[in-house]
Amino acid sequence: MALDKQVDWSDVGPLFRDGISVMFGGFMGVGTPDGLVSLLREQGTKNLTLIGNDTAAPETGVGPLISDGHVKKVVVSHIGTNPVTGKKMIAGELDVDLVPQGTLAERIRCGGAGLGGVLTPTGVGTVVEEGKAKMVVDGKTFLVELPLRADVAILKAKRADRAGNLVYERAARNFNPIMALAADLVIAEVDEIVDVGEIDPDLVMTPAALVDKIVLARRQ
Amino acid sequence: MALDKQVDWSDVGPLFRDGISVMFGGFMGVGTPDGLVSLLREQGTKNLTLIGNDTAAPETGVGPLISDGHVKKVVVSHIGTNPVTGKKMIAGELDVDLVPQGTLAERIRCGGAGLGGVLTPTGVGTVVEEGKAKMVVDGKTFLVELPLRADVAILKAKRADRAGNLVYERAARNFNPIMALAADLVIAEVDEIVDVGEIDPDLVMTPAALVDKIVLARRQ
Amino acid sequence: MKLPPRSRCSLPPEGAQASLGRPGARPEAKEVIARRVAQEFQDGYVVNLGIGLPTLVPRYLPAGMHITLQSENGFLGLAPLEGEPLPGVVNAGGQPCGLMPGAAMFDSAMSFALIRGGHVDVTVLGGLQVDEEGNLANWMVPGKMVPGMGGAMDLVTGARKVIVAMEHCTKEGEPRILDRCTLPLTAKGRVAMVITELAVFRITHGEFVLIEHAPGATVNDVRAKTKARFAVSDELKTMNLG
Amino acid sequence: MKLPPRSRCSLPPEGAQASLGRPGARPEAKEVIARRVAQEFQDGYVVNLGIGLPTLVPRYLPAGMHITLQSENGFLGLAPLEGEPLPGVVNAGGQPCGLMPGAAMFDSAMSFALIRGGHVDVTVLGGLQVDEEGNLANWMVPGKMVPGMGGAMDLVTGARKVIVAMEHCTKEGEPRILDRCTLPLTAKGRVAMVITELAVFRITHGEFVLIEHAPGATVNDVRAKTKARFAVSDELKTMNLG
Repeated sequence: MALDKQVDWSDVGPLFRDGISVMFGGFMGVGTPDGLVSLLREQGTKNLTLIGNDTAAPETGVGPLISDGHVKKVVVSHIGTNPVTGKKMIAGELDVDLVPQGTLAERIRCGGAGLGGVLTPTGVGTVVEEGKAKMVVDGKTFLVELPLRADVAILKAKRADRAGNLVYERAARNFNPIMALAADLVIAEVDEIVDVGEIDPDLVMTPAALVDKIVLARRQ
Repeated sequence: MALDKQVDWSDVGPLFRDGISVMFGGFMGVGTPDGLVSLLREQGTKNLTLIGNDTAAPETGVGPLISDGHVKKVVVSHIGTNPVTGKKMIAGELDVDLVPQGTLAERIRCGGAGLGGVLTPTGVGTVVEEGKAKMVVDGKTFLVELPLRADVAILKAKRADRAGNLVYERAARNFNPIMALAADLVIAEVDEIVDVGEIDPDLVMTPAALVDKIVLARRQ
Repeated sequence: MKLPPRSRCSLPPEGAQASLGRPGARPEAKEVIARRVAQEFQDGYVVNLGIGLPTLVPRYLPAGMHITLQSENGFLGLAPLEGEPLPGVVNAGGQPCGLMPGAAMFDSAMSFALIRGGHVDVTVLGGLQVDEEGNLANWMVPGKMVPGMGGAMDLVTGARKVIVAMEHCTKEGEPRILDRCTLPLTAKGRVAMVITELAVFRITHGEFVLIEHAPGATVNDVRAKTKARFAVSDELKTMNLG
Repeated sequence: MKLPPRSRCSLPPEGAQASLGRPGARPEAKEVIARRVAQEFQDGYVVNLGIGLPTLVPRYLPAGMHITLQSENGFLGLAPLEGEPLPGVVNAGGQPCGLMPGAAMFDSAMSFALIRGGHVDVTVLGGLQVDEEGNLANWMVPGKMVPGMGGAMDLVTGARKVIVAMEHCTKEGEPRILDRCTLPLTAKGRVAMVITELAVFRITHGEFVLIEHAPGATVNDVRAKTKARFAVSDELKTMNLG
């Protein structure tokens, strides 16, 4: 608890290596850590696998990483708002794994919660069921969906204390809290860093124990 | 949202019928709605199935319901602190279904989240696995644990707005938020009721849409 | 938090499927459909609306009826934007919006626990095709459009009642209500109602039943534009759009 | 919120298993064990301590070492009670406790996501029996005591490192470290270390290895009181309890 997890931007770069899988918070770019995305671009990280809700737009959220060719694969629920994703997919330059949004959330949560998978009715009778185990419970058919984890999770929060307790703002919360559970290294970009003890324990949305590094967002 | 869900204590009684299953929030009685437990006792509700973390002590939490013979079955993770539970179990007067605490939480969450079950490593190689399906994922064995739901959930919160948004206090949160998802009728006993709009949307712990009735705790 | 330049996102998540094939839509058709859908709502309902036509429905609700809109990106209590955009207050299309008093925010796992767990009373979505088994296709056209399913599969699977609100035919005049969907499904057997500018169908126990038709239209008019077998309700009515 | 009269709860959730069979424990044995367990902690560790002996461990940590205690009833940052009890601030035994600055509260699903998901670095629990395969039995004695497993099965299954801290023998002098547990298991093959007042064992790759013995004790003394086969480490040491 007493550890100060704030690091400088220059300390973060070396944590990103070519070929890593990266979970990113955000929904249409809202709740995505723009500074960490820029850093991945600036230092030319290659062959990334991105896991998150959507690829936003070409210049929003993780869009620029895709436009600039840093990404080899995305695991997302939606690409329709970013025509570049679609073009690269069709050109064979980008592997796209589409996952229903609720299933994506549960798979990430499983990966972070030590669960081996979850039974969901979503996707039964559709192309989503291809290659998956099914189970019948009480006469109803479910797909067995497996856990997802990543090497690194990049999160965006409104406020952190120095120990790493996080508070998100409005709908910018979305996938951030569950991704904090599901990656080997968790880095949060935050708008404000306060002293330990300044956030009421009842209001913490991601506990410090899950967060490895915090970095202060650059003013834009 | 505009609906006022506050009811009088006299309105709550008729909602409890003999033979219903009741999920109760609380951990060793902390976070258990004592007024609703008393009401179940006072009106002599019979043959209850209780689902919750533990049976607390004979005079704490749901303990009195067990002592007074209102309960036919409990689904809990722990009974060791209430000798009456053990005695009644041995005497054949009470059916006790012991579930590991983390598995209990996930089963309730599944019941409330439309999931058909969850794969957990907890209990593999122990008596807990008896009668359950197993699945091997990435070489590791998991038990398939099935959803739990109840007819009624009785919750304890610190504060509610009139629409039913709930805020819990400290460790009194425990099982309350997931039970709010998993019962056909959700009744919350709260220490304070405020107007709609007085709770910051970011601080709501259980959304009003899950809560059917709120009742103001009697001062003790 | 500075808001990203979201106005450049022309198609919000569900927009792609909801608006596909309907560029030439006459405004009257949309209004007719939205007005009729509004009659299915009840006071206190929790509702999730797909992007496009479904978002028009609330404006036709009777005065005094309160519903709560669920937004799949993580909250209950979506409201129209009033005044300046607030940080993080955006709808599922990433567009700035407002919050009703009594709104509640949560993460994506909770959002879909609500959706999948039957805590959303009604979802209204656009469709590309619906068939007589209650199957819906609205998320992709192979070889043409693969936007991804976003939250649509979970919504159609989990909402208590699924209403498909769409124009009766494609802009080329092809029926969208078929004996069997030819496009990849969003979910199997989950559609409860189909509301178009021409007709209202209810699907119960696997039976596709015409319960209303547009003023001035006949059952034969409906048959001519519908490629599914359907029964005609004993209580067949004319759509009341007043 | 008025706190219920919790002082009457004699046995908190994990207390039953942790304290069972050890009523005649000499205080010195407990202290020796707690001191030795403390040496396994590292700065920044997230730790869950079973009730009873394990709760003594923090008092033997070196000055300046900070650990975070996880409490299965729903928080990180458990601290000793200082001053008056505060509403809802209770440990997993339901007893009033304190909160460290920087504590965080959450619900039971999140609490066990942390526990099962490997976010707890170490758990220290009492044991009834441990065997040479790293199996632990600490939650029931058929026909005698069926308190329920509480969170113990999840903790032993999910924590990164499981340390069993117990007296070497029962009060009747029977070994608790066996070739095969006879009591119902809490979890299979999950114990990494067993620390008693007489010996320290490490279990790696299914091998049970004696790495330390108490000052003044010999390997034969340990063998005499241990019913499991064990190897003796090349670097066998005397327990340092300074």
